[in-house]
Amino acid sequence: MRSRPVSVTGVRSETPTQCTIVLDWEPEAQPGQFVMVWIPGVDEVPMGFSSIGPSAAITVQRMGDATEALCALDPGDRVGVRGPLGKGFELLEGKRCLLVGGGNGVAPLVPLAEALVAKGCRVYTAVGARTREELLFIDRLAGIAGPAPEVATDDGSEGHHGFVSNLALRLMDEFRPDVVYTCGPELMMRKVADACWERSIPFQASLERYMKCGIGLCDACACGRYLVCRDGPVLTGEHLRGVPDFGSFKRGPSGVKVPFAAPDGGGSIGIGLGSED
Amino acid sequence: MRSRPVSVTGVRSETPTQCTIVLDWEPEAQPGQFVMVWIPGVDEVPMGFSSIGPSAAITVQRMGDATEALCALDPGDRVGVRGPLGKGFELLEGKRCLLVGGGNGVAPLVPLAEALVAKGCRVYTAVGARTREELLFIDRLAGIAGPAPEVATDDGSEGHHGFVSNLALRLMDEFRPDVVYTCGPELMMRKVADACWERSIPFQASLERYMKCGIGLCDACACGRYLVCRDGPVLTGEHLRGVPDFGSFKRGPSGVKVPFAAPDGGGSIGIGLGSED
Amino acid sequence: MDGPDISVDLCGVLMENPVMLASGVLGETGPSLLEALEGGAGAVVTKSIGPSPREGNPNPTVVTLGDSLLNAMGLPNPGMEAYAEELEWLRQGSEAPVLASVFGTSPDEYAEVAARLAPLVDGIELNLSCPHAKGLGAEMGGDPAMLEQVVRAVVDVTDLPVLAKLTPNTGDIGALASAAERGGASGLVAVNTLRGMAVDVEMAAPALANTYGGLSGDALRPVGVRCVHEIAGMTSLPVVGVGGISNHIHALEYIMAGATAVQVGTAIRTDGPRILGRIATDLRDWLADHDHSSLADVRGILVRGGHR
Amino acid sequence: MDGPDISVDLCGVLMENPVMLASGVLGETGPSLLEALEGGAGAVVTKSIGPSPREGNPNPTVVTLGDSLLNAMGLPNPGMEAYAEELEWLRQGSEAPVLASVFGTSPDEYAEVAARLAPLVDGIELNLSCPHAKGLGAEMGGDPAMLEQVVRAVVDVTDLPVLAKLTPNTGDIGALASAAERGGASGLVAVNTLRGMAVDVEMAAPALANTYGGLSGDALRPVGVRCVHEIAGMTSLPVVGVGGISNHIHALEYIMAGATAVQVGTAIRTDGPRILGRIATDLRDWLADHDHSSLADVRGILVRGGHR
Ligand SMILES: Cc1cc2nc3c(=O)[nH]c(=O)nc-3n(C[C@H](O)[C@H](O)[C@H](O)COP(=O)(O)OP(=O)(O)OC[C@H]3O[C@@H](n4cnc5c(N)ncnc54)[C@H](O)[C@@H]3O)c2cc1C
Ligand SMILES: Cc1cc2nc3c(=O)[nH]c(=O)nc-3n(C[C@H](O)[C@H](O)[C@H](O)COP(=O)(O)OP(=O)(O)OC[C@H]3O[C@@H](n4cnc5c(N)ncnc54)[C@H](O)[C@@H]3O)c2cc1C
Ligand SMILES: Cc1cc2nc3c(=O)[nH]c(=O)nc-3n(C[C@H](O)[C@H](O)[C@H](O)COP(=O)(O)O)c2cc1C
Ligand SMILES: Cc1cc2nc3c(=O)[nH]c(=O)nc-3n(C[C@H](O)[C@H](O)[C@H](O)COP(=O)(O)O)c2cc1C
Ligand code: FES
Ligand code: FES
Repeated sequence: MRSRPVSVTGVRSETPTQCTIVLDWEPEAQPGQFVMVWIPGVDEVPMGFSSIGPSAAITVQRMGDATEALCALDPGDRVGVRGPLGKGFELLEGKRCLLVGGGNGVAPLVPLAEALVAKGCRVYTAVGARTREELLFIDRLAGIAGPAPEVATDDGSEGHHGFVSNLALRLMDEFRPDVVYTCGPELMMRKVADACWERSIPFQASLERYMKCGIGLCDACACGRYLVCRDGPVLTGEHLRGVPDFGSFKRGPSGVKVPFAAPDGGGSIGIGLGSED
Repeated sequence: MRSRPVSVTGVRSETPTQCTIVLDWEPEAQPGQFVMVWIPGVDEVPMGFSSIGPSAAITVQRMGDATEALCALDPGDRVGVRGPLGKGFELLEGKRCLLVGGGNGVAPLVPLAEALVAKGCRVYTAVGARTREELLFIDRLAGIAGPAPEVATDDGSEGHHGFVSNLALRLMDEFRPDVVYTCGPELMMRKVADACWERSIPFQASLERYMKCGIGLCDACACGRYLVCRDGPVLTGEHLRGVPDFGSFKRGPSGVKVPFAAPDGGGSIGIGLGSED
Repeated sequence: MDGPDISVDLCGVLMENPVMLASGVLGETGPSLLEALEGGAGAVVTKSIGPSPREGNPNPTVVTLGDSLLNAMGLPNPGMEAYAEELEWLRQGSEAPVLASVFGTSPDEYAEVAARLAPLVDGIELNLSCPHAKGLGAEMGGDPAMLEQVVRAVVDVTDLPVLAKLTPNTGDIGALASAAERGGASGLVAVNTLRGMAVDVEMAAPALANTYGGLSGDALRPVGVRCVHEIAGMTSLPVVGVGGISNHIHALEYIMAGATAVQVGTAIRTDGPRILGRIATDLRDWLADHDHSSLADVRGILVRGGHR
Repeated sequence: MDGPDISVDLCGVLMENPVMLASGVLGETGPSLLEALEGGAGAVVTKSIGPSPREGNPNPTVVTLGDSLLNAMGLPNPGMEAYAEELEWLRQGSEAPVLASVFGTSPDEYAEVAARLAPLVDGIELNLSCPHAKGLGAEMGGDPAMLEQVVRAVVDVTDLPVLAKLTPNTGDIGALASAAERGGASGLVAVNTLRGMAVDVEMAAPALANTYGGLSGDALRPVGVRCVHEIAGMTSLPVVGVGGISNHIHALEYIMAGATAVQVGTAIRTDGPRILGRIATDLRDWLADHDHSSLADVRGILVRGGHR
């Protein structure tokens, strides 16, 4: 599928470092799928959907050139979209679901929560950010049937003081979910995954890898034997068991291994993949 | 459409110079359409359908390499077919139809007669050949509802002594057809056409021109402003009115004009287009 | 016509729109050229004409591959004398621009044919690129020195604009473009077909009697657009884009990459030459929808140095 | 496996079937190579590896055009040292044949990389043909003299079979094949991608950040088959056919045209590398249906001089 131009119908600042871009586009997308967004002259980058429906939206964490350019768009501007690509979250019916999101990883969990509620699930959410100002979509999540989101901030400025992975561990034991869905920094997700494996709770995690082709050709997005663009971005606990890369390293644009930095043992909440050099 | 291989299921000698090749093929063809038949290593040549249905057939007049190779095929051999191509006869309903065929030009008139009868037409046929032995499909035509075919031979060995065009003129006045369909040597068809124009009887004539691409690209088959492979091979009296080529010249493989030889004023019954040099 | 201006001055050949009939597709007879002009072509190019009649290759001469095509016609043509009659007939029916495509086996032969047809046409296109006729076209057109000689020989015998049609079967189309410019060409046409082959696996035979043929249609477009972009960035001659155009978006790819006009060949097979007029109309509509007043607004916008 | 014999001895590399993973498609990591082998490939070729890490071109790096593709990856690779680890990992999981694709900016660099990877692989493929990375590949591989030097430099440092992968962006692929043969190559691979370009008309921008990219997939097949047929008829080296193969009929086109084995790249994008095994199985079934006992029955039957 070739990139096609869609118009921006709105740009909203969500937090000091995040913005939402609403598109004049109704993709047939599943929660968790992604799209390659092209800003001519700048870059083409993978983005998840923060809204699916008649006006799809992406929510962007400012990281560098492409994300800055996205947040600087005005209504009426156009971007190229190639997608939806990859495999999204598998939607279960009538289950108790715990959704754990860190940083910008909360974004795809919103349409997921909506879809799960529509499938008769009970949805619990745990949301983390560096500070109170960077908490994303608390209101949108609160508006979706289910208990209000539980919150963690690294600096303790709101909710649980500390990483959302720790909060998630507590909620797992409290709510006894049938399934856990998670998106956010990989070290956070790895902690959640380990806890799920220990407790034999199935889980699905949305991964990020450097993406070039987005269609399973170039191997840039390899994670063990999986290609995140083709087999993911959502991989299940079964997929991920035994994949040495998970929570340990990703690959830079050249294919070299880039370990996940874990200076404080828990990983930062930022969504960045780190830089190769 | 690419050439595809079909098996020959039978080869029948019809007359000393004509054979029918039955194919394991059920094309969606209209009477009068044609197909490019490929004999690898020999040639690819245009052929009309002498039967349409579950086992389509072509009936071949031996002229040279390709037609000899076709008549030498055995059941089980394969040829390539590209088609059906072009526009066939337009089928009218409930009309009085006169079909005039000369030489091998009788072949496409047989499925035409069948189709017209199925549409409630009354079908009269006039069939010509050089001699009695070369009369084609008299029996098949006789088996289709309608009066028995009227026959003409150049040498008088059966039926009307003389050209089938002369016979046709007589039948036009006798049967007063609503429409005339004709296929055969172009000079014969031109005579029929002139008679139809005089009498204001609509007609359809199946033309032959040298064919290469068969799909309206190469201009080899030009007849005035028409391409016989695209607009024909069946052209109507309206098409042909004012086309200087009709009955006057065709074009050789290089595009040069080749006049129709008319040594005896009536044209030979053979189906050949003559050779360029 | 109303709306944005899509007329083109192609090195002196004035066309109402930039959509031309490509050489070798129809164009063997006067009536077919007229049909293309009546179908809305801005100009037509004749089949490539040589000094004497040529029957071309034996059948099969074409294989369709989806929206692409392999052909090995082998330059059939009735020769310049017989063809002059076709052009005389055409000139009585239309005043729209006609380019004669010319080929030969030597610079002199090219010049001879060009001189014979020049009085009957508005420009000369040199087929320096037919990839499937031995000893002709590509073999000359792939060698910059020989190409330059051919162009110069023809420029010497006519005042008409002379356009050199280049082959994409080269590692360096820029060198061919420069050679044509040095030889005195007024314009360039890119591209002719890519040399290709298809096998009929069931028949265990090449699909073309000639084994090799020229690839045109959809498959050719990315190569054609690249060639036009490469040469538009390096010469000041106008470039005509050809290869795989079947709608106005394809035409715009070439035009944005630097083409002054475009030619359409293979796409004619479905609907006949009225597709030429439809592409022109759609082009005008597209410009209007995008608030452009003229084709010049978008021409060459992707070429280094911007608008051309 | 039962049925006709489709095993291949490609200049000493013994493969269970003739269907290989093409270079640059997957192959940047050990696990992806293993997936291709488990998916049924007769052999795999690595991504083209250079002496040090390279990030490649900025995105967009691919554009799909129906069943064809333009890519301008720009030879991203982790460099030979990091890549050696990938191969070591792979070697613990599989004994199936692996060819290392190698590139460099000089004959010496090619030789350096080949020497570093040789102990870990069964053969070396020289990428002499990447059409969209400046100063690399094609610029060397388009010049017969330079190509010969590169091949010789690599042959001098390894006893493994060395296969030269040729560019189709040339007027004379035969000259490249001969140069490779003179340089001491054991085999040839044809073809890499054609240089192409696509324009996003609405965005008024080249569809690739790099402007030009390599055309692969369906559009390339007629050119690839023609190149294989041309060179198979003139050298005695085995030739590997690549370009636009997505089923066994396409593979047979190449094999009848003279290819000893085939490679598949772009077609992997739909179903992943298990398509390689499917093509091999379908090939065997086709041979059985046509009463052939071995691939050798049909190999090269269209090449002058018959069976090869
Ligand atoms: C499946 C998937 C879904 C994503 N969804 C979102 C989302 O919804 N919202 C969001 O803000 N971000 C998302 N990202 C991350 C986003 O793609 C990067 O933040 C963005 O590409 C950064 O580009 P930049 O030019 O602004 O930053 P740079 O300065 O170029 O880089 C900053 C960081 O982004 C990474 N990055 C750059 N280019 C790519 C690329 N092509 N693929 C992957 N990572 C890249 C770099 O490795 C680096 O760690 C997603 C990534 C993936 C793989
Ligand atoms: C629409 C159409 C339908 C036809 N239907 C039949 C049919 O049903 N039965 C039948 O026997 N014949 C039919 N023909 C004529 C048939 O195509 C030629 O007789 C045949 O091609 C002769 O080939 P050859 O190699 O045997 O003869 P050659 O020795 O090559 O030539 C003999 C004559 O056939 C003509 N001819 C050769 N090749 C072609 C070609 N590619 N296209 C047109 N004419 C050619 C030559 O001009 C010459 O006049 C049809 C022709 C057309 C245009
Ligand atoms: C059937 C056919 C015949 C052709 N004959 C000629 C020719 O005589 N002279 C020439 O310069 N180009 C010839 N060409 C090439 C076209 O003019 C054109 O360059 C090419 O087909 C690419 O354009 P397209 O993709 O629109 O067909 C021919 C192409 C086809 C398909
Ligand atoms: C995404 C992509 C990356 C490629 N990278 C390389 C490469 O690194 N080295 C190389 O020799 N060929 C490379 N190629 C070319 C392929 O190996 C192959 O020659 C070409 O794609 C034609 O085969 P296909 O049509 O089956 O894809 C690449 C092709 C694609 C599509
Ligand atoms: S991004 Fe290319 S394989 Fe996933
Ligand atoms: S046979 Fe080519 S146009 Fe009719």
